[in-house]
Amino acid sequence: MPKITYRKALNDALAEELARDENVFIIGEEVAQYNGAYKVTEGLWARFGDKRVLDTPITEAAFVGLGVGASMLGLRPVIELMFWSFAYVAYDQIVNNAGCIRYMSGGRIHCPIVIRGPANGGTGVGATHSHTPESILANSPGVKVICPATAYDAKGLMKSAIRDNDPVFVMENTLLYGEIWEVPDEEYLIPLGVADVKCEGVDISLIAHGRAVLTSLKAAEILAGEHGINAEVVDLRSIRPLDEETILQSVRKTHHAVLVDENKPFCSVSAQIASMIQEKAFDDLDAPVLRVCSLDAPAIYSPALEKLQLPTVERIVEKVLEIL
Amino acid sequence: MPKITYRKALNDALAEELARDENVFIIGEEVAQYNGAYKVTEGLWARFGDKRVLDTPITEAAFVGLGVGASMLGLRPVIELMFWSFAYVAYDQIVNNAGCIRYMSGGRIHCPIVIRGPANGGTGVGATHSHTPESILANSPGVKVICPATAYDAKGLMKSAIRDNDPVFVMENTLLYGEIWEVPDEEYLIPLGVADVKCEGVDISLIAHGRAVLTSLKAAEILAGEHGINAEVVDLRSIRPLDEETILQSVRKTHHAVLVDENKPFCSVSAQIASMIQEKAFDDLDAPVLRVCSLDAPAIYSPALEKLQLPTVERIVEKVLEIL
Amino acid sequence: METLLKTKTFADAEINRQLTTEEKIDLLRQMLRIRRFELTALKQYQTSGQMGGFLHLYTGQESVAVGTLSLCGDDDHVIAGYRSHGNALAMGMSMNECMAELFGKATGCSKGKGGSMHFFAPDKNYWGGHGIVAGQTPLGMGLAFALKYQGRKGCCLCFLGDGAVNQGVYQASLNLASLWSLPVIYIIENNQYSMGTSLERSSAFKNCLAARAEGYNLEWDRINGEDIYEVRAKTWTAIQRAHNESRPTVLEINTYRYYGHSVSDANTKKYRNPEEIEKYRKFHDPLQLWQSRLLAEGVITESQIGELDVAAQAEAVAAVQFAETSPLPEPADIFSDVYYEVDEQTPAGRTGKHFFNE
Amino acid sequence: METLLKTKTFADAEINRQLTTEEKIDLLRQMLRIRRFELTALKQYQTSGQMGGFLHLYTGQESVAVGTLSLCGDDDHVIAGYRSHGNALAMGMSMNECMAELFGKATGCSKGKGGSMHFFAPDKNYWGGHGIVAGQTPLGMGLAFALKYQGRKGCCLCFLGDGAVNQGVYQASLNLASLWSLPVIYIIENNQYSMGTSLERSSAFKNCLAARAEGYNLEWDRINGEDIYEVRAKTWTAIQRAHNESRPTVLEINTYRYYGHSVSDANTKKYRNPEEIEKYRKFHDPLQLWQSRLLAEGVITESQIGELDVAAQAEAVAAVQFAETSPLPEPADIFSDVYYEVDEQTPAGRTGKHFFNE
Ligand SMILES: Cc1ncc(C[n+]2csc(CCOP(=O)(O)OP(=O)(O)O)c2C)c(N)n1
Ligand SMILES: Cc1ncc(C[n+]2csc(CCOP(=O)(O)OP(=O)(O)O)c2C)c(N)n1
Ligand SMILES: [Mg+2]
Ligand SMILES: [Mg+2]
Repeated sequence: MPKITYRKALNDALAEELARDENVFIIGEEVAQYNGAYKVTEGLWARFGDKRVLDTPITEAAFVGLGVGASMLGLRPVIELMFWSFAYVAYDQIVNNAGCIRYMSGGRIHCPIVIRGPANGGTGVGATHSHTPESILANSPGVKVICPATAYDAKGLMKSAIRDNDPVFVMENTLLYGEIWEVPDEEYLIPLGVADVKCEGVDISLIAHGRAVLTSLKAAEILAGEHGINAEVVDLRSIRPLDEETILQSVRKTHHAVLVDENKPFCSVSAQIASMIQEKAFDDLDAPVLRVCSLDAPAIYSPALEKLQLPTVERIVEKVLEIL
Repeated sequence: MPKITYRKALNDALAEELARDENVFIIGEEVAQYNGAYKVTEGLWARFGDKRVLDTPITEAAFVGLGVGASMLGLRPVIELMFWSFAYVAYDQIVNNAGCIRYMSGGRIHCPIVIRGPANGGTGVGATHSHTPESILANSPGVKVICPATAYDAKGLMKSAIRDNDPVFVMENTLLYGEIWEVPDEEYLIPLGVADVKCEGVDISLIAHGRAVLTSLKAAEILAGEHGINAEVVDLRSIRPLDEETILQSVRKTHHAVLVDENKPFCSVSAQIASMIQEKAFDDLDAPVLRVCSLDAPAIYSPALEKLQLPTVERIVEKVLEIL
Repeated sequence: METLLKTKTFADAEINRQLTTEEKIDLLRQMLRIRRFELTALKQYQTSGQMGGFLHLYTGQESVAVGTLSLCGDDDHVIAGYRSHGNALAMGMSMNECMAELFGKATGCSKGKGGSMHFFAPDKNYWGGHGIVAGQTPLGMGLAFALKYQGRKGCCLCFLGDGAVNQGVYQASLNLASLWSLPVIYIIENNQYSMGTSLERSSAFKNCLAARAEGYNLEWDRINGEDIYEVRAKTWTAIQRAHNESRPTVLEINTYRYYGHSVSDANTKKYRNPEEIEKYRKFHDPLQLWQSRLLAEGVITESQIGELDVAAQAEAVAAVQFAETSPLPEPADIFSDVYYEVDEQTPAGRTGKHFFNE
Repeated sequence: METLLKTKTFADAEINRQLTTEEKIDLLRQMLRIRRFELTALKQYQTSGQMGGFLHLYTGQESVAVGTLSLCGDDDHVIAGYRSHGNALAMGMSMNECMAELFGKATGCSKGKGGSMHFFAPDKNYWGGHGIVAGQTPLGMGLAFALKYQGRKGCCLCFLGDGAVNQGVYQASLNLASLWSLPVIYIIENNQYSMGTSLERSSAFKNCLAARAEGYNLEWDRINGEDIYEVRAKTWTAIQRAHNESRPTVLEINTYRYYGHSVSDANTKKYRNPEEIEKYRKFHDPLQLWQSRLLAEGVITESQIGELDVAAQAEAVAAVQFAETSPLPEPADIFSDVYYEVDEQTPAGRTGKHFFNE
């Protein structure tokens, strides 16, 4: 199978959907002539032209709102936020306009938009640029949130997101854009709401999303190699809708779970999942569900320290050893 | 002890702090000449004048940002949001400016602001006006979030909030403004981060914040009267900082917990607390921690149905009976 | 009533000269319907105990909605704020679905889920009803964008209040609308107050609010809203500009609201003195003015006017009846209309967990 | 270099005629320090492997920071965006603390927590360094509000880019600043590009960006940034207005950045043609122009200029040395500077749980 970057996988997904459906268009800062701040939209303007790929001024509230309005008339905007952190400038548009309009219109309107961009720490851009808002956005019923961890998932999920008729927020990761995975040439889609067991195991379930999945996989290797612990790694892929069944199946098998999450801990995705596991698999648990989150402070700039602020392999291993 | 409304208790707190410290001032829409959309600031403009109580245009981002900037030079703004739902228009100012400036300046700046206003459903104002953002805001390290449930707590917490040197977000409740409680004439303060056991019990812990505390108290009565169950009601009062000790003590005594939360369930405050309890009191639990949240859809307008969307006494009782 | 004389010139505008007698009478009918609907809703709010939350009445401003929206063609679209029952009715929504919405009934236009601030009728090109001040302004631009993208000849009329103009997203939208040449018309309904705050206390400006459009290289105009001829004439210019040049316009229409900001606005006679309200009701009421005009033109008789009013009132009363006897949504309905895919039970809607109470 | 001739008139402005020889030379010194700091930082970014994230260089724009900030009195305050090393140095910050911040060291101005976009020195009236485009604009207004509230004679100079002017919060701030008559001066550093987008592709305007201030009944002016005399003369007028009338002003200063948007801007020669960059470097470089001016005025000699440059370069090199040898923050430092009350271990800081990893 050909190997391509996460970035290219996203780029292919966008190109394929632009070609497939003329209602799809892309807007955002620097997405067209500049080819994207992170080059995810590279070549799309050249290929699809001014009508389909548009550069916006720096005015997230206005262009996210524009996307919502345009979607009401049947278009399918794919809106790039240069960073998901900038969503906070358009938060009202995202939560109230995109998230509530279907409900408030009694189902007479739907809002098939995609908002995408990177949402991660770890790149020395400081607190204002390192937010991971999957938890706070997924709090709102009416929206969908996905966090692909590999190029394969990124492509398949992005294509589903664009075809979905509800607002879907795709959280990418600048640290992954250059990473390489196998991705088939043939078209494929990955449904939203299906988790993926990235590595099978029987002793403990490591449950994660986004880049934390890769950190978990590394931890699983060390657990196997150095501690004789056979860990299963469950990649949520989609935060909302959520594949609770796959999570519960894994925990019912391993009886132990450590959740790994690049969110800040308070009310994070892992809090939700820990709460759910103890509720639905109470009798299957041999130990409390533990969590490894980002260290609970705004993102530090100092590149050396920022690495420690995100969940590390060491912290995961340590947590696992606490309960095994 | 005199009995006064929740509204009056807040009003007294504001008046006392305005009188005590000339750096305190109030801004917001209609807070001055109109006496506040919900009359929480009644009489303050008349008493303290144009300098201390200021009406703003409808431009939350600008006046929240103004407050942050003014606080950097030593003022202590109390900023009213007519509804906390409107925070979404100023989300960047709240999370990035108020929440991160201390960190990003290496502690050279602090930001002693209070943002306050109602954050609740139940009043037929629809999805855009019924957000309960305590969970999503408390996700950010650097900020504090409190949710008083009674007039007594509202006054004591508000005064502490104004004297606190970090950004404090006070979430009030329009359904409580007119309710009456005993409040002493003498000055008192309630520290942030201290929960309050509103009713002692031994069989189960009902853990709640804001108006859900009152619903829980009613449920406790029914549990006692109709089911012989002796429930303890723990009022968090403060979401961040959080009084984990009081929660854990209660659960270690009762071995059962039901969390009651007017948040939407996904990644809500109750998810955080359920996650924490199972982690720290795993062996003390005789049953899973269950949650009663708002029904997971945007707030419905229909007044009759909206009542059912919020946690009801019936749903709490039902949940308790599931595990007792 | 010298206003009428002053605006003689707008009666002569092409778009007004084209009006048939029946069309002129229909403008009155629509205004009467709005007024009767609003007064009936107010009464029901106070007595029925079935409405919740806010009720922002449109009385006093009828000529704005009716005048502007009378110009809408098949592909002209409308979006507004929360004081928008007038727009909704003028776009052809029935009193029944609107009143039922206020009652929170399943037969309401939004199935009782939206309430007073959130009426919608996409089939009639009416896109709401938005509760967050200025929240509709980028959406309106999005509707205009879609029309242009799809090569349709149409435009979007986007209404906002004089208090909404300071909200950043509106000003950001002006820039983008101008930059991308979108067929959107922002209509500022300047009723001189945002809640209890007068225009001067909320906005710093030179000349008028619409003139801020200059800074974005946009056309703008100012309209005396009490005269429906003027409203139509100047709005038509903007619509033509949108249709033919795909250029946006900002219009500021001076008008007045008779009641408080919402029903619970106990202060309404404190921040405005009663004489001011009285003056508007007496000398600037758009219905009165239009009636006099039609009488003067010999287009209608006093008794015909009375009949129209009776009909409007009867329609409103019937709407109450309809609303009262309509069923409430079912508790299970709380979970419908959240996700399209779930409602339609598509594969996507059946995959993964969407709701998290259990 | 006809610019110099054209602006003779600004040399004669009172505020410039007052300049002593030493002060004129100091303006050059500051500009040289900024340039040397930036070039050194760039080199370190590319070679040291110790810097992360962004590095937005100020080279080409030095006269803006140095000219405007040379006018600051004891109670004038400054806040800026993320391209703000120039402002930081011109406000008196040391190269050491700035370079150490870039290296993420504990000795950095923000203890390594802020990075390139987030330099702060409140003791020197410098309030950052803000990464979110236009995020500083309401804060600057807040600083001005506080000065007025406390009865202090001072103002706030708030810098933003030409791309930032469309962000809603800036425009909302203009309204409030005008309405409340706050002593804030918005200084648009118009370097003609926001990342890869030229001015014309991001803003719709008539005349210029600053002219939008008209709509808010605000004074505004436009400045040729390459001439430090003009920068000072016109900024001084605005400062006087702020100090004496407590009125805000919007200034637009034309300038140019020589490097890419940030170091990783590989496209910088695609969206701007190399001739354009060359033209600015050759004919409009503010350092060159000021040097020529001082030479022409007989205020300085070539060799003195050389010495200043050598000193600036030496200072930058020493700063690198300082940064390299400084310690990193400790892992435990991740949790300090989050809450004031916790840092100070007040009763509030010791009550309840503030951090949630365990
Ligand atoms: C973002 C936001 N802030 C505040 C409000 C509360 N609010 C609703 S309407 C209103 C006044 C708006 O006045 P204007 O725009 O003049 O419209 P009018 O009511 O006069 O029609 C206010 C403050 C809101 N709904 N949304
Ligand atoms: C809200 C927000 N959107 C986007 C960005 C990314 N971004 C940073 S700087 C910039 C360009 C700003 O251009 P301009 O205001 O002209 O300033 P300059 O870089 O020219 O100094 C962009 C798009 C951001 N930091 N914040
Ligand atoms: Mg108004
Ligand atoms: Mg620029």
